[in-house]
Amino acid sequence: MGEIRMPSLGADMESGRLAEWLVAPGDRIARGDVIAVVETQKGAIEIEAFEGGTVGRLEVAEGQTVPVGAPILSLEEPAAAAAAAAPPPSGAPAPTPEPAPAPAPERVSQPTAAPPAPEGVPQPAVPSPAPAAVEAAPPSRAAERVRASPAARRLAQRFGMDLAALTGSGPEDAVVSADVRRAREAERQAPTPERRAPEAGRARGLDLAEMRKAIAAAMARSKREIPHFYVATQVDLKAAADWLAETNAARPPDERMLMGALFLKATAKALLEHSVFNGTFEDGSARPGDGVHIGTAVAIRGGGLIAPAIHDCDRLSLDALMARMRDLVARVRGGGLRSSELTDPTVTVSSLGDRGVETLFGIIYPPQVALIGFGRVTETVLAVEGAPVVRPAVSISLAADHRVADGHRGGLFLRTLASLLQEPQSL
Amino acid sequence: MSLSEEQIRSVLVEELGRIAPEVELDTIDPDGDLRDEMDIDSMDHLNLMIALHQRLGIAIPEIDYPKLLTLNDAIRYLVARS
Amino acid sequence: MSERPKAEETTLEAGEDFTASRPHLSRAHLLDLLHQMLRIRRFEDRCAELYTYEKIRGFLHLYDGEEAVAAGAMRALGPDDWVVATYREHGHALARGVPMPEIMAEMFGKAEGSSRGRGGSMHIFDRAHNFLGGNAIVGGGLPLAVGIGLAKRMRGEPGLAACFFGEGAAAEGTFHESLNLAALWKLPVLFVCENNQYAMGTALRYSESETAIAKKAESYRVPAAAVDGMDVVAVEAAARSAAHAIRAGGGPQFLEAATYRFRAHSMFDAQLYRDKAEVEQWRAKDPIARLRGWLEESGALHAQDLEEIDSRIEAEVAEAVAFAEAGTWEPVEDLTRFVHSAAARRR
Amino acid sequence: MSGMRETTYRECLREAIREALQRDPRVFLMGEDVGHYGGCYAVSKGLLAEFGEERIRDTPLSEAGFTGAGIGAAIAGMRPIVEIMTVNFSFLALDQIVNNAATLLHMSGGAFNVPLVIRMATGAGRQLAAQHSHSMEGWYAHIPGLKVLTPATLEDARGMLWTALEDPDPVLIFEHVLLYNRSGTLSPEAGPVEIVKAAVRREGSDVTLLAYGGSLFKALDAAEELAMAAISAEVVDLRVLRPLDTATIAASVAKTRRAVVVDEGWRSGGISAEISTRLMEEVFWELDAPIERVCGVEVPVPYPAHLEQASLPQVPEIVAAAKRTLGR
Repeated sequence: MGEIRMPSLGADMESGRLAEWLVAPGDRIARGDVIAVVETQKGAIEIEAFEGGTVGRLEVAEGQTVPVGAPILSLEEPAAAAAAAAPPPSGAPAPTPEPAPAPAPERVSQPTAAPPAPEGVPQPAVPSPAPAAVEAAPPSRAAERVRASPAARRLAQRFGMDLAALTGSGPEDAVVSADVRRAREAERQAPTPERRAPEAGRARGLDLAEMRKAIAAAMARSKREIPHFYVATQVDLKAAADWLAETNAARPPDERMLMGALFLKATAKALLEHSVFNGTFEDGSARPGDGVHIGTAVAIRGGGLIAPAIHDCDRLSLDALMARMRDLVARVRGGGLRSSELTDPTVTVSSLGDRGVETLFGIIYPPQVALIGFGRVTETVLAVEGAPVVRPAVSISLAADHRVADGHRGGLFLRTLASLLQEPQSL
Repeated sequence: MSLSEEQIRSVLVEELGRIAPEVELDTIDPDGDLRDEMDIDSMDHLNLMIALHQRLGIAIPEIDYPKLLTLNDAIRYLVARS
Repeated sequence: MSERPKAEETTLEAGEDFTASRPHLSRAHLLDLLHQMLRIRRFEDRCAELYTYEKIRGFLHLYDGEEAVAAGAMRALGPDDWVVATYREHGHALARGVPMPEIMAEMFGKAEGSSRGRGGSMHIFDRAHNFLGGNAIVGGGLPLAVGIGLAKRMRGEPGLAACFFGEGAAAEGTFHESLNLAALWKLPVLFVCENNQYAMGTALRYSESETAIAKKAESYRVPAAAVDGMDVVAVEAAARSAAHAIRAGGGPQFLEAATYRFRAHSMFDAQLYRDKAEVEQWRAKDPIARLRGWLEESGALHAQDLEEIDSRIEAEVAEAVAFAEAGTWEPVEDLTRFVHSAAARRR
Repeated sequence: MSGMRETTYRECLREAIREALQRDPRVFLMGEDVGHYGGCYAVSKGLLAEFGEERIRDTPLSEAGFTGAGIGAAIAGMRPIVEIMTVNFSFLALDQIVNNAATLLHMSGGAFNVPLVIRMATGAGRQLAAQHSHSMEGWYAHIPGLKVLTPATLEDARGMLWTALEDPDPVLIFEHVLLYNRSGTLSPEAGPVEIVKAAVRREGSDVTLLAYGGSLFKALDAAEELAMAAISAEVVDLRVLRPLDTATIAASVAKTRRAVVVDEGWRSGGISAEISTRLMEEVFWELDAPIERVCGVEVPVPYPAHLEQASLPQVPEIVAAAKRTLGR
């Protein structure tokens, strides 16, 4: 028997309130299924199962707050065991020689609502999958079986939509591009959210006051512990802006891209080259990131800020990246973030956007070691081949932890980033 | 297809409301820059353009974006293009 | 690109009138014929050697033994005339005046070759000398010569098209189609059949019901003559006579030159199809030895003349090899450059 | 439009030849029965009297000989138009076309180009059986060094020849036998046309029908029928089989997301296979359905009318294929 515990979704998360169960006892769940919504200081977050099985007991009632690490759900029959050979005969050794783990997690500081599993009953150890394996997991076979045209697949990826959820109208009931567009239109035509009074100051699932507290704690810790250094440079964006304008001119609005997608992709690629800035620093030692997962700062209407991760930015196409950004912004503002998005950013990118300031000096989000800030894109006088010309330009800054790197390395990183932005077609 | 100014205004107001639900639309200056009036960022703006395209059938090229900066400008532009 | 050494100018500027109906057998003229044949022989010898060093690849068909045909016939051609040859065409190109360094560079596949290395041994082309190749399809060149003759006639231009081919071509349809067309339209075409007795390894008697090729030509009403292809003077005389008739507006003419190749068909040929004795028999008729002996007997050739010719040729061949060695490879980016004229003319 | 006049495909071809003979003294027409007989398909009727035997040159039945002579004459300064009676006979000249016309420029390192035009009839539909009815233009489209044109409209019949004669390299023009009698109106100003681009003959949004030569009109008829079923078909006339105008073809299919290739030639190894593969290479991610092909049945074209028709692409098959791409 296995169990699922209240996950840690960030260094600053201590506990979570279980807002809603999305599964019930007896349900079969697979790895990656969303099982519950947990409200945290950062908002409502969907919790994924990292192992499969049949839901046994819900250990926590809706509305209850439990600390990180507390069991919230028990599994009756782990998928791994079920998938193995026939159950061993009575009296035979358990499939794995390890003794059963202590049923109650050490970190639990108060009893949970439900009793722990009875002691003394041998339980097969359920290997918990490594996070990397989760990330690399291939799409489920069901998803592969979706019959969809190439055009529909591309469009669905661009829109961040799930093909399996669509009904096909094409040859042999294949999902075709028109089906994707129709579905997206229907999604958009969903009833307008209730107009909220401005004084409510609270988007669905978010407690802005709580969030402000969390930001305060994290930033105070950062300034206290991390010896920051800052470097910044101005980057000519003519090539990127021209390319973007040309690309977008040929596309309908729903397929257009924002400059932000180029910034993210260029940053991801530059981080591959300067990996020292992509990772964490804890307990006196630096640990490289297990991928380039960029925490993307998204402002919340009415105040507040959240930086969920877009995973493997370096491996996503610009279109895919754009779809993730769009999806992320929609979910931050409408609620519904997933747990893995908050747990593992390896670096943060913050952009104050087209209405913002020229240069941004960020504060690193611990235990990360760097934050890259993009200012506003402005028309700037630059010297090009010895003559002054007016060009779109952006000021890019790096705030980094001096314990892992120095200013020289920071400068090299910015130079790489700047040169990547000169060849937008290769991003 | 030709749409009345009223139809266009109502679609525009509805979509703006979807993007910034907390803003009282009757309180904003119809000749002020919408981005300031409603605290709209580039993603919000893109979503607005997508919505206008899908609901009104008007694809607004990027180079025309400066012609839709205020509520009144946007209505004028859309009426002319519908 | 290395600078090309100055080409040996030979036949075309020998100071004689190519349109004369008979050769003028001065000592200088005969020494010149000897020089030309020796030049071809030494060139081919060097090619055989370079092939073993892998400097030259592909099919290499050598002209040893047949030198008298090209050297003699070419004396009847002027600058307005065109030449269409076969894949055994080094001798024709040399006798026509195509610079030896460019021919050698072509063998090496270098960009400085006469066909920029695109053709190799079987496809020497030179626009400046109206030399339309090296055609590796037996009988493939005959219709082209007919077309050139047709163009000349329609344009009212002087000159003729000389077409060299082997006796194997007589079995191809194009041979008959071309003779018929040229005769029907009275075109200025000189057909020169180099009958070296073997179509690759098949002797003429195994492939033709009528082995006298000249007779076939006559059946198309093309005036034909058979000539000893191992006698350069006889070839020149026959070619002059035929060319003269063509220039006079009499339509095509046909020459069949009996000859023999001393070396194998190509470099990879065990020569199972012919006796060593037969080869020796023909070697005894070597056109070079024959002319030399004749010149020596008549006291027209001195040891020092021969030395002088030899050293000139040696230097020319050495220079050609050096030029080819120093040549460059066409960049791979230019791979498709000569498929369409627009791209070919670029840069 | 005012001033339009009634004419036929055959007359357009003849006018084009006449114009070329008048404009350029280097041009001459050569082939079997082009002179005294007036052309097997009567294209050159009357031209002998007008231009004389030198320039309207009857040849013996020697396809290799006179095609090769055309190549030689082109190299030596003429602009020959060689007429080969039908594509099946061109195989007798295949060696000259492929081994000489297409290769000389390359083999000579750019020294000798071949400004030759070869015209020939192609296609089935006149009960001429298996040695006079095949569509082999796709074979020629395989050969680098050649250009392959397939005029379908009166404008192209009138306008492609001169542009082809101006080309420095060999150009093959394929005239579908069923088009010669096709009549229509043409502007008196109609003249030379470009020979590099495909043309959209009918705009549509749901599926692209790709056709050329004699099949173009079947595709247009199919589009008409599809319109009754509320399917908007775009019809692209390929016009040039080599070099294929991939950009125009791909742009149309990227728009409609579906394609039906119509080709009278056989399916196996045919030009339709090439087009289909180009679409895979260029617009795979734009496709909403597998590419459909409507081709000649893999049999030598038979003599009896009912079998001959059964062996050729027909409108109902094109309509059905188009509907399949829409899941209907």
